[in-house]
Amino acid sequence: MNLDAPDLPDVELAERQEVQLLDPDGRYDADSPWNPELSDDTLREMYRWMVLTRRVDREMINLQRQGQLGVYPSCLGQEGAQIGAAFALGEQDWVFPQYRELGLSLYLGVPQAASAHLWRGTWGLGYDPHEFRFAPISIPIGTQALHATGFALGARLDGRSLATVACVGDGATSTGDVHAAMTFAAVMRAPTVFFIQNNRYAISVPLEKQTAAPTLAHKAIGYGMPGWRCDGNDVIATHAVVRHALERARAGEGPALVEAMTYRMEAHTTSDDPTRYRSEEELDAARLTDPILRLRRLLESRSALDEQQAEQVEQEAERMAAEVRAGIYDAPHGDPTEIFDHVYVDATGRFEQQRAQLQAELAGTEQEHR
Amino acid sequence: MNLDAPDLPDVELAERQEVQLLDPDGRYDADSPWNPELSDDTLREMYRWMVLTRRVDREMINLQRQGQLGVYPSCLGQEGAQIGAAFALGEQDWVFPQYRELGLSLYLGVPQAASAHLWRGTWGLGYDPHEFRFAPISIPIGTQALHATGFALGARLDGRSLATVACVGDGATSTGDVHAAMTFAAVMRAPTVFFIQNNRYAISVPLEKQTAAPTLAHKAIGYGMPGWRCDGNDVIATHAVVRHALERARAGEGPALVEAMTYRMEAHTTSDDPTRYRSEEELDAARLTDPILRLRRLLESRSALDEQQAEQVEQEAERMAAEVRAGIYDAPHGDPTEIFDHVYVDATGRFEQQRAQLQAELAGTEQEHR
Amino acid sequence: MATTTLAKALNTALRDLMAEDERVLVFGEDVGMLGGVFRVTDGLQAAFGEERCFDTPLSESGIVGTAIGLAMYGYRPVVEMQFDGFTYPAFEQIVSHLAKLPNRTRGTMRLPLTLRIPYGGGIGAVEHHSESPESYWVHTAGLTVFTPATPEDGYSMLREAVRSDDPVVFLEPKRRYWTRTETELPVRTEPARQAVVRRAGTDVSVFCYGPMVATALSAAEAAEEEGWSLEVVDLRSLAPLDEDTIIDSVTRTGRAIVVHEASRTLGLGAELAARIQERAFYHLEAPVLRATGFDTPYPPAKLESYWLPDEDRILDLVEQAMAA
Amino acid sequence: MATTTLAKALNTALRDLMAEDERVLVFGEDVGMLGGVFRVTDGLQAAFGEERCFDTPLSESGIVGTAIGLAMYGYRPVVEMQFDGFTYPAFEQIVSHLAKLPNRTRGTMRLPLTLRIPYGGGIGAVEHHSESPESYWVHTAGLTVFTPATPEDGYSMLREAVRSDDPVVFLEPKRRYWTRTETELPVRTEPARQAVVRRAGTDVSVFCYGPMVATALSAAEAAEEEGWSLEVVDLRSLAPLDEDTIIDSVTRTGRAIVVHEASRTLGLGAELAARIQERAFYHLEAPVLRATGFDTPYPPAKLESYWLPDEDRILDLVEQAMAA
Ligand SMILES: Cc1ncc(C[n+]2csc(CCOP(=O)(O)OP(=O)(O)O)c2C)c(N)n1
Ligand SMILES: Cc1ncc(C[n+]2csc(CCOP(=O)(O)OP(=O)(O)O)c2C)c(N)n1
Ligand SMILES: [Mg+2]
Ligand SMILES: [Mg+2]
Repeated sequence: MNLDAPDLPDVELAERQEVQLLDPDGRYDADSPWNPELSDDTLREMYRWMVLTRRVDREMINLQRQGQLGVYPSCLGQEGAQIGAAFALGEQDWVFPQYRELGLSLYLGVPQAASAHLWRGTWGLGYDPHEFRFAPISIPIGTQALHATGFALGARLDGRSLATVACVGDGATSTGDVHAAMTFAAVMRAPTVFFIQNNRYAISVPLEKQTAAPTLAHKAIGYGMPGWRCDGNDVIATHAVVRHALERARAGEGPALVEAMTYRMEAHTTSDDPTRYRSEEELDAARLTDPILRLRRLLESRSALDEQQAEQVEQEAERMAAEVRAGIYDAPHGDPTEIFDHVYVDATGRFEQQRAQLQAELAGTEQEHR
Repeated sequence: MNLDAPDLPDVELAERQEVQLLDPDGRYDADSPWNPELSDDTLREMYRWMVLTRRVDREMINLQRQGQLGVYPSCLGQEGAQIGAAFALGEQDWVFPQYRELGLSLYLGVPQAASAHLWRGTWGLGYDPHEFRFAPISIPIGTQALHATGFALGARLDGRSLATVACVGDGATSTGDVHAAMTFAAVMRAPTVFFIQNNRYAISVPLEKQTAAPTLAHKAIGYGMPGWRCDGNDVIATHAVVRHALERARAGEGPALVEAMTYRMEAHTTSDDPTRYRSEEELDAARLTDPILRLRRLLESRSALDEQQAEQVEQEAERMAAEVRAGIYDAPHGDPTEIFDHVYVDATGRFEQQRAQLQAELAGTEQEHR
Repeated sequence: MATTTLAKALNTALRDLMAEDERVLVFGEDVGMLGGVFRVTDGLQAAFGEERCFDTPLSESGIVGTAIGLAMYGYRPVVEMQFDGFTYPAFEQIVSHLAKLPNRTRGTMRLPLTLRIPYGGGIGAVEHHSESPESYWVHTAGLTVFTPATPEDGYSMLREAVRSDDPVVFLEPKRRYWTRTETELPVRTEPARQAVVRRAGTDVSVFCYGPMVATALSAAEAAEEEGWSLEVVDLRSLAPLDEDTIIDSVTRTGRAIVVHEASRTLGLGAELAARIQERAFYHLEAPVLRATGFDTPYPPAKLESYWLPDEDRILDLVEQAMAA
Repeated sequence: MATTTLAKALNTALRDLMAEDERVLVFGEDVGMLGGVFRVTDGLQAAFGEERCFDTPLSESGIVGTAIGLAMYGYRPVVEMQFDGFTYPAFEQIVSHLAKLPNRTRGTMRLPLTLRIPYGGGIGAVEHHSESPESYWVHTAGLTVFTPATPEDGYSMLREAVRSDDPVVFLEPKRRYWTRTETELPVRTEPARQAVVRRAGTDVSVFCYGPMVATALSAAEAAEEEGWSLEVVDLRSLAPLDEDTIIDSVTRTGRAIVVHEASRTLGLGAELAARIQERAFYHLEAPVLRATGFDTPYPPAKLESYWLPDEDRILDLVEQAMAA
């Protein structure tokens, strides 16, 4: 048989084109069919949220260095992707985060001083997810994608026009749960947007060891849903693509996948040592693609951000950082017996005996043994 | 933004073309680039193995009806896919079956009277998989695909020119393990061919409730490997495609996916009642695509199978069925204490005490309590 | 009086639950048109439509994870794992989320989800279809685990499970699906978290649940002929355990035997033995003994009767306990 | 004498194993260039190349399933689960295949696979990073489960695990990774399936393993001041259990306490209590007691010290046992 002939006609698809509206130098492509025609006010708001995100993110790192947090996974460099997606959210839409979504959580109003307690090592979900439409962060990789799918399916069955954003990392796409979530969502037409922040690494594992797929957006094909790829450091492109995907989903057209190409500028978490697996040169190259810088360039070229406005944003960011710090610094850890709260609605005697045991231990600590 | 413009340029790919060389009426497409140019002798051999498979399959169903087997998953209608793949195997290649691969196991010489004991409810793996290059059947769906991947990776690391065939069903493609297997195999260039027998159902769940993918072959794109679709009831097409995939794999070009379109003519297993979920009309239509009939037509049109030869095959099939029957019928179930064999190489006292307990129970059964 | 089976009672419970509460959804593999491989969901799709009872793609993690999302939204999903041995792909969703989320979210996200699992052996099934995984769930804090032994309890306890705001693993003893009793549904039995003395006795307390209750009861009958009086306690709820009923019984009899199909090591018998000797140390006249499956993988169907505890295995221990 | 840590001892063991036997492969998430998040595989890729030590995509089921395939081929894979709480996606491969295949295939397919899992709490980690899942593995027939408490045992027991033809779950007490001792590697300690008396005593036997051995030893020291003599037994192998050493100790002391971080219900303490009262019933002067984590999900890091058993919790039980 003629072995040369039939090989892979459409497998070797060209790299899925990356939607980009704003290039790293701040040049805007108004002719793109994706142009969302955002007002200067909106763009300035986007800028503002990105700056706030970056500042609070930095504060978290500071707090970790000062021993106030146990660990923290920075989103430095991913502000464009997150704020772009945030601005695409409808009023009913929910976000199901992985753990690196500070930008989205800030934007949705999640009280940081409450939620950052999770990184502090205290009860970190002391707010009602329903109030902020921000689901509990999910550390077991990929698992949250199924919750986003189920929740969206619930909304569809309930007749509500609501979509969910399932945030997953590039690494997460290898998990069975993300696979199941995309399979289920597509078959059941759950209004979910799978929002992949492709920051090139899963801890130390680079994308090329994670998958042989031409792009992560190509994965959408195998689930029977649309998949787009955008420059995740371009807040406008990310916004346009996610907004389109969410609108489709809310309109009953089913789920979609968005791959936002970005880069994790910080360590995986504050416990990680990235010098072991990536070079300074790579980081230098990534720095040139910064999402905030390019939007600022655009705004300035349009005279849409003057010194004073920029200064105001900086000040607000400082205030917000200070607030977060004040809310966390040396915050109490909670009453130890709270361990037993909320485990069961229908708790029984045995369980309460263990609470009593802890109470007795606490009471005894000062007196007994040593 | 212009919502019509950018939608899914290459997502809505045409149905992946189904490779077909021999149509249901026995017409052969010699011009296809996939034409493997098989000799009449080879085609007759294929015919022979398909007939043998069908006959032994029927015997298994009979044995089940007669209470000799507990349950049996028939491969009726899937002989073309299985024998096509079988003929593509190299001398070192291994098959990792799901549970419906009677044809492949027969072809590889697996002693049926030994292996069918599994369906009888006795030790069914009383043969050495290494001898027949046929891995243990795997009932937890999809799990075997990872074993096939690991085994193939082992061969590659060991420098042996050997590929594995991971048999999975259409339903299995939704499992996390098949997802992981394809991901791992593609990244690690494991010489594995993912051979999907798409028989349209996972028990009662039809393909359209299993996935929204345009075809299962499309899934290959998301893993970065080639994917082909063939008429699985066309033994020649299946052979050509699987052979090509295996040759690539053995040559170090990595894994591939083959979707063989077929149809499960029998119930899911002998315990299933398919009338609950599919119609007689659907079955009638499927009958017209029978893999054996069409090859017989081709052979006859080429005068490559005379009455006598056909008769010989039938007789051989009867003999084989009789042999299998003889090997299983009323076969002993084994010594109960064998339960404790082969659990550990390094078994300890406690474990041996339990064996002793069972021995004592067996000894006591006649005397004690009633 | 009508006669019913466990399978039918469960089916009726689901039907009644769905009729009463729109938020109850039933889904899993083959639960729709096929009605489940054991027919426990038979007719539900026809009665309530594809949006209330539907088939899913083949992924148990997908089923449980999606159900968690639906529960977060406000539904009360009742999902089926087709067999005990196929629950394992969902292990992460069950252990890392289902069991933990209410506590993690300080009660703001309750998960009123019922996970139905046909379990246990004795039906001559092929590999992976006869597992007794209850220890995995009982050890996992945050889960509630029920298992009925009778059609009446099947009906009543499933209703209680689905209506509970806690996630419940509902283990259905598959070999008792076809057990018939005379009963009129709906029926309301004792609260699910309560153990029930099925037969009173004075010599030895036999603790059992699910598939082994009938076995223990016939052992008790056989024992009577030998002059031994067994008290048979059906635990019903494996997590939490109704310790008071358990201790009360042992305190009266002074001897205890635990019966379960699961392997002995860290089977539920271990926990019962530990608790009984903790709380009734001075009442015990013999060690707590365990009639269980062996510490090997589940054997082929034709050998399962040697592996599974039966009346004889129980009676051997009764003899041992009485001799102590 | 050189000083070494548990992490370093494990690293050296892997290095020696890889040097001695080409069939030993090391893989998992971040085990290559990064050397593992705990650096247990540090330098192995540099020393042995990417074909012997490599990173995988993010799927624990993928890691274990691929390792099973490699073991079928003839390799001896040593795979790392990054944390205890991320082992669950691999549950099906572990329970349905790793534990069962040798028995199913009548010994024609042995799986000499070592599954390394850093486990337990006490390092102030965030959610899902401090689980004690040993009961899941110990209850699963077919698995062998080891856990070292010292650098010496880390080295010697890991070597024994990797060389065993049985699949071994190797639990590494992560809070003891950095414990220093003076020792020269290579070192050979007692056979892994043997429990070891770490401190002889006469009043109470304290059974412990992995992270809790050090805790039990300091409790024993504190107890001495109160006039109580504790015997501390390091179990080392959780499956199989070295019952003879255990029973021998209790027979001498008449009292037993089991210590583990895992939740109490169906934690290993349950099995120990059950076996001890089965075999040493008449020697017991007090019930077997359990100093364990509570039956709740693992709490946030800042509260873990209240959840985890510590010297005080052990001493409370010693007092109770002595008063019985
Ligand atoms: C199931 C599971 N396995 C392993 C881990 C350990 N782990 C934490 S983050 C991470 C990498 C995740 O990568 P990616 O999805 O790309 O997200 P990113 O951290 O880059 O945002 C890993 C392996 C985990 N949290 N969960
Ligand atoms: C993990 C798992 N879940 C559920 C089952 C029950 N089950 C047995 S066969 C089957 C359908 C498999 O469908 P497919 O992969 O298409 O193979 P086919 O039976 O059609 O050959 C299911 C759901 C199983 N064996 N394993
Ligand atoms: Mg990443
Ligand atoms: Mg199928």
